[in-house]
Amino acid sequence: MEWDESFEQQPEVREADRLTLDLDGWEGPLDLLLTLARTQKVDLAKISILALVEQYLAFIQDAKKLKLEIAADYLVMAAWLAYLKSCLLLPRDVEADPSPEELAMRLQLRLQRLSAMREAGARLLGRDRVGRDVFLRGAPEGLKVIRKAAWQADLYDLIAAYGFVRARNEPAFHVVVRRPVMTLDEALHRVEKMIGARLDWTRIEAFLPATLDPAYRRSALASSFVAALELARLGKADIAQDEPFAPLYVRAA
Amino acid sequence: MSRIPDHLRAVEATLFASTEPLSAAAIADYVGADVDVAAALAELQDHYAGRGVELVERGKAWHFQTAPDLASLLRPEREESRKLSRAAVETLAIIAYHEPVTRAEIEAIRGVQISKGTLDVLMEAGWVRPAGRREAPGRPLTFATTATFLQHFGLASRRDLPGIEDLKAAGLLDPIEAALEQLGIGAPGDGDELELETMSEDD
Amino acid sequence: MSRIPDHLRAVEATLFASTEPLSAAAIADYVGADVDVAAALAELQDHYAGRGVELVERGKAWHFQTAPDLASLLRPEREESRKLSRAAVETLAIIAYHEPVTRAEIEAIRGVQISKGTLDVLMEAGWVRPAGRREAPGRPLTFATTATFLQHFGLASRRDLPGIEDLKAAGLLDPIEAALEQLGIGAPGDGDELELETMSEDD
Repeated sequence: MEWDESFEQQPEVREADRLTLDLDGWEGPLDLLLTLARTQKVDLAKISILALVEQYLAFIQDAKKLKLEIAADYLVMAAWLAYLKSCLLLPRDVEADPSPEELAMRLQLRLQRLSAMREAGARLLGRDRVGRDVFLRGAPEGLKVIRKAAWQADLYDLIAAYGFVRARNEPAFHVVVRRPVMTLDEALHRVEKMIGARLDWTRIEAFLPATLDPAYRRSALASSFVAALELARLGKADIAQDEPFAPLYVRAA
Repeated sequence: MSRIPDHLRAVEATLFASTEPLSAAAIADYVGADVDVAAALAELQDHYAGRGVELVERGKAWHFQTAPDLASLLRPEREESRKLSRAAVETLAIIAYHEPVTRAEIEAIRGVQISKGTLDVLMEAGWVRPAGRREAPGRPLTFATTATFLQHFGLASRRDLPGIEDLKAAGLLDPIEAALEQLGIGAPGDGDELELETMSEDD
Repeated sequence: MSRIPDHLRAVEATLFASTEPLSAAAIADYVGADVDVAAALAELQDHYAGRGVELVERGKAWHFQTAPDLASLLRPEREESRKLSRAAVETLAIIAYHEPVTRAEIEAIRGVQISKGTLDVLMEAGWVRPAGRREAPGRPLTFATTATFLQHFGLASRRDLPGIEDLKAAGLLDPIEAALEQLGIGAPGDGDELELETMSEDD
């Protein structure tokens, strides 16, 4: 197995001003927190958790401003940190169990542990590795077989084979992700209300809700079209189209 | 320990790591044109003479080889250990996970018939044994794994085999779906059927 | 040229000819039980130190390999590197420094779920293996590193893992609960609801 050299050369500590707002680059919120903590340029044992919380919340705020999609786990972490921040700032509640200081300490310990393992991984990769830095004999003659099973297979072969058999013979479950849709009822209600407020011919697209999700937009368009047909059938709306595939106009009848 | 000159070390390592005999010119490509490869080869040959490994020249190409008088240590031609067939590994895995298990049950789980030779190979390897008859119509013979099996695969007990959940988490239950995806038979496109879905939901 | 003792020649030849690292016991199988293999290994190691090829011990098994400082000469020019993800590197480090360790423990340290395929890749490389079950609720499977791992990364044993003594001394290999107790904060068992959730990994 060879390694991705580009990973190894990746600088471990990135500067605060070079932090991009690309959340895809992080291995989860803890990873993001650790990178932010590094920018404080002090030993992890001495970082200010309060400052770190501020950094994280500001980062998420910036991401939101740019309308970046933020995975739920980052938002959960943001909520938890906001809670921690308020606990740390409020007058001390002696009854609080666990104390905010303990919560902060836990976070710090977790960051230290993740950081330690990340460094350990980098140091492992940097060792003299077989096939990259040191090489075994290229053409060993091979020894005669002594007390060795005539048949070769290892544990990985075995469990991988079992996984394969099970996967082959069990019906595959396909989970259909529920796509956001606009129901016909919803569209009827919406279009009826909106044509009531407009006097002139209006393109059907104007009845669609503002959305960035193309799948939802398609659904809304389809449902609104069917809704317009239904309203026309009931004599509540007129529909006009100059030619096939030309823009479709709707107005109150 | 005695540190030897770097050019000698380089020639030695190059010959050791090479998968085939190397000419002096080929060695120079690795160690640099400024090295007197012929002199280095002569020096190394002298150093290794009388050791367990010798540096020999065959038709202008050089390689290390085991001293001829020690050849009895080496692997005789074609007595290599053979790799277990895919069918055998699968059968062994099913026995290990389900023992005691009958042949019909193994076939049901594999979804493929097993040939007589497959079980024979596993028994010959000492990994599988007959484990009594099932009290069922026909009284079929059952099979189970042996202590040798556990030893060979480094398991303290059968309970140390990863469970289905572990396999799933490790991605070992995915090969089929992954294969389908590679063939491009993956998720349905998000084209026209979207409208159909939308409408049928409202009917 | 200097003829060396036959038992030394035999051990040297055995290691040169072997396709895999050999334990002292395995070497004795070839050269005879009357040979003091340990002494022969020490003598050979001493002889080869400073040469282009060295004798090294990795996880109780011995093999010859080229000297690390010659890497630049021997490294293949077109290195076709298979991508090992950051997740895989971290997971490998966590297993190596904490073994035996469960999946949940790995996830707790990384703060994300292990995506499918991460452990699979490490097992397929032969660096990680299932290592029995933890005697705890749910009997979770544990993972540990292999001799192949030690060999690949040039470690005589896990004690040679870079910085492991410092990490141990700093308590960084202990669970968080233990560290809190040491600091005099919190009581054991009150931690559950404080753990940040293990987040799902998207990659």
